[in-house]
Amino acid sequence: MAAAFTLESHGDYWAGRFTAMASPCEVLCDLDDEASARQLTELACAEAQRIEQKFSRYRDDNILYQINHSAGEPVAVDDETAALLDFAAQCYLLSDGKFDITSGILRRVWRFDGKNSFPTKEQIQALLGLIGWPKLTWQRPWLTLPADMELDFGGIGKEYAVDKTALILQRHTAASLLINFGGDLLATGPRRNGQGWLVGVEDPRRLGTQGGKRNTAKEFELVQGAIATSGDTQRYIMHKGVRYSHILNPRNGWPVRGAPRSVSVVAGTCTDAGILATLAMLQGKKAETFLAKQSVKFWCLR
Amino acid sequence: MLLRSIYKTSVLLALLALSACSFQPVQPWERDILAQKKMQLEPYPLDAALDEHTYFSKEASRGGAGVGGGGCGCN
Amino acid sequence: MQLKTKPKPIRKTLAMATATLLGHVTHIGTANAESNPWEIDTAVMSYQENGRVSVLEPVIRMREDKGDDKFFTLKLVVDTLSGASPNGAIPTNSPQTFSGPSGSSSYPIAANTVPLDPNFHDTRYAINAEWEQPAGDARHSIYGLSFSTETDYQSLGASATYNFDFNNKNTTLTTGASFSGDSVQPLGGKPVAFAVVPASTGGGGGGGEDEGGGGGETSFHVNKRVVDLLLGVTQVMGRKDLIQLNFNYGKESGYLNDPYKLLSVVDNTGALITAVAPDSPYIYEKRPDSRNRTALYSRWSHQFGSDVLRLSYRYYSDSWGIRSNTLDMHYRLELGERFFLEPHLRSYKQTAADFYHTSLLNTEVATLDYASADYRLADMTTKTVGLKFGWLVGKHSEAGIRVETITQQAQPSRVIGIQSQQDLLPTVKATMVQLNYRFLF
Amino acid sequence: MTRHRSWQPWLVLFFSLGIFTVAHADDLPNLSLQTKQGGLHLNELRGQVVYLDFWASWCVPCRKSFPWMNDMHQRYSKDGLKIVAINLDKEVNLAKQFLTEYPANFTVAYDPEGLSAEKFKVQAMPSSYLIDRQGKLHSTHLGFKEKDTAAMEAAIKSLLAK
Repeated sequence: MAAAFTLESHGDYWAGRFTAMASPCEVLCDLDDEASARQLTELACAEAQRIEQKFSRYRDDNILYQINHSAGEPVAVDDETAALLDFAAQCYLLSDGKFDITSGILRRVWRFDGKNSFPTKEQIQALLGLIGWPKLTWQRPWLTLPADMELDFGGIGKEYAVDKTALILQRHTAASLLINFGGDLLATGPRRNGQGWLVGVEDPRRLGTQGGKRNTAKEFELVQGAIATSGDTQRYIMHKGVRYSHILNPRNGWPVRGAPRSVSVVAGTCTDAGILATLAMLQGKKAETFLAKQSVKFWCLR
Repeated sequence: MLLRSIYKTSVLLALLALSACSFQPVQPWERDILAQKKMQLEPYPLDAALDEHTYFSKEASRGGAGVGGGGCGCN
Repeated sequence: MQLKTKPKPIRKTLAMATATLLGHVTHIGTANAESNPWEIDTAVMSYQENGRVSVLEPVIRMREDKGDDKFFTLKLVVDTLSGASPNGAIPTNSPQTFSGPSGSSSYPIAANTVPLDPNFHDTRYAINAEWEQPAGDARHSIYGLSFSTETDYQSLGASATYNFDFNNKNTTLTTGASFSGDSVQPLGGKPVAFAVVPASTGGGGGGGEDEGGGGGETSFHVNKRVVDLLLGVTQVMGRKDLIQLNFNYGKESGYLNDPYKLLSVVDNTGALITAVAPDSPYIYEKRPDSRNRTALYSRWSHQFGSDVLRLSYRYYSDSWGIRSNTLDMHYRLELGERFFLEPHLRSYKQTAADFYHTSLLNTEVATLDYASADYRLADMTTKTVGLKFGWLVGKHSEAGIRVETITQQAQPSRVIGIQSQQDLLPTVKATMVQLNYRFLF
Repeated sequence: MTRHRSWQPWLVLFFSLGIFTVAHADDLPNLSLQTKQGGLHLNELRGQVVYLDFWASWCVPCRKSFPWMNDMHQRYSKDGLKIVAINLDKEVNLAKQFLTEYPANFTVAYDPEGLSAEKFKVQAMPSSYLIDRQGKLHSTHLGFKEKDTAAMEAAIKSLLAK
């Protein structure tokens, strides 16, 4: 399928842009040759769309749909899905159950559109029975998901796509690349000028308020590694004057209290950075303490 | 005095050999407890070295646990 | 054994899980994100004797896991000593005056007080490096080098240990050897054995080698050699029992005197005499220039539930006539999964060296080959009572505090006449406090 | 399939001398093991190259072997390599805790009684046994040393190619 993307020269690098996973995506290639930049952007676009098609929960032709509509019957999954399931299991253990890919179902009652649609305790309680990684049976390659439960790779998908894309592109070029899928990004190494890529970390308090200016709180140079951000800048509920973040605790079904508005983490891979940012949000007030323990570079905006 | 030590050593070795009849050999996969740090003969080498140094400078005896280490004037 | 620590560091585990997810084919050395090759062990010990010396001793030990059972260990010690130490002379019912080791300063000692030389200030620096490597499937060897230096003493040593495992690793044979060459530079020159200590008013302590002269010799450099050989067996006695038996032979030769130790010369009433030389009743000590020693050492570790008992016993004897028995016990009492208490008891008893004399009769000076009044060569007991509190701070770090009291009681070799009015060898009480911190890095 | 083709395994064998004890062609004891996925019988794995590993949570080199086994599984499972890591911890919980830190993407079996280790006369921890597609023991390996991994991988590849 022909991918729709644009390619633009920025002097000493090329920027390929497209939309995937409902986010603006870009690939910055530190090279002069337009054909190479075009090929790399095509590859990136194809990989992003492949992952979106495979794991999007808005489609009815993919493995996720099969799983979520299996009505309690075992489904045989492919190796990539199996690896993601293994990884999700790992994250569940590492987070003491706070990171749970079965918790997406809570979206049925929590609508984070900034309005005051607030669920009742009974509504939440009813859903809690359908949440919990240990409730499903995962025996590679067989996954058995109890009826009415749902899996959602939304918490990992975009970051995973960034890492996967980077791996693919690096097989085709030695040039330095910056892959940015909706703010989750990865740089593959120093540029020809010996420097890194200049990256901005958003400040939610200034987002969209300053006309043509760049809405960034911090700019810094990323040579090699990834940054991912977890935040609730636009996704929250106001209820009786309290701002509820879209980060939900799968153990009680309620938004995490005291979480920062946004957390950005720098790590070796985008997946790592994304998981750490999400886990930090899930720590609520202890987000900074948690991240400090991980000895990673991070920004918390409250 | 050397003879006396050798005599004592042989008595202890004989005891060791005798007791060897009463112990069960431990299989390689049964060393979970023996592998713990606290079960080592010297789990805290710094404590042991500091003690050795203190008593070396306060008493007339030395040696036994191993070789190595350094000398000192120790007045 | 579920460790409930939060928030806990998960970054490395996560990185490994991600590497698996992304199918990173990484080189094994780098893939093992969890490896913490450095073990850093630090301690600072403070030792304080009542009215005598105090020691402050920080230590750092760094051990690197070089992979494939190879280890490199580096230990650095700084040992700062200050305070007063007995000079060997006996307390008397009248005041005494002594010259310091350099001869230029003198110090008075009140009546009925044990003479302590107040001039002990020294800092010792020691460095110790070890390399451990396998030598075939069931053997490994450890090589060590050590160096230490203080104002008047340097030591350079090397050691090698070989371990052979057999009987399914239930038995280990250990053989070891070490050698050290030490160099002593007594302050004020090497005193001539049995020479009369210059009177404090006499000024410089230097002088010639000639016996009739002063106490000092201008040669500032004397040597001492120490060789040790070790043979040991370690035996696994069961899942919870480990014992070791070592035999150690050592030979020291060269300058074995303590250049700062004196002997009091008395008449048969027990009073200091000045007949040897005017106004100085003190002579320098003299020890044999070699010493052969043997030690038989055994230890046992046993686990009770999760507690661990460690017992050790040593029998020691040497050619100076010293015999000693040492019994040492540690009991590690687990308090939950994060804390432990470890009481420590140690009991030591030695017999006096053949040439130990609390004081000398003037008639003996000419007839004795060797003599020393160093209380450490006396008939003596040491009792240690200690307690350690340990805290497993995290998965890779551990802290500890240890407090011990050490009581030493020596017996005079004989008490002559009026010496019975004195406490010739008062009990020495010391307190030791040690802080430990160990972490993986 | 004649002479000049058969040198390759011999070359591997030659390079791996000193690391591997090449086993007798005796029949291996069969094992029935408990895994998270249910029962596993060693003799049912015939047709695959089996890398049988004995490990425990307290064993330090075992920690280093897990990433390597993950790597081998990742690369060769599609060619018919089956890695079975038998845990010998007396408390299975300790093994599970280990696995959260050192995740395994291969099969892990549990034998708290150590019966399998006894049958295989395990000499050291970890120990591994490389078994060819015919169910014959190819080589035994004691401990886990980084420097031996290349030879072990070569042996696995040569058995997979048969």
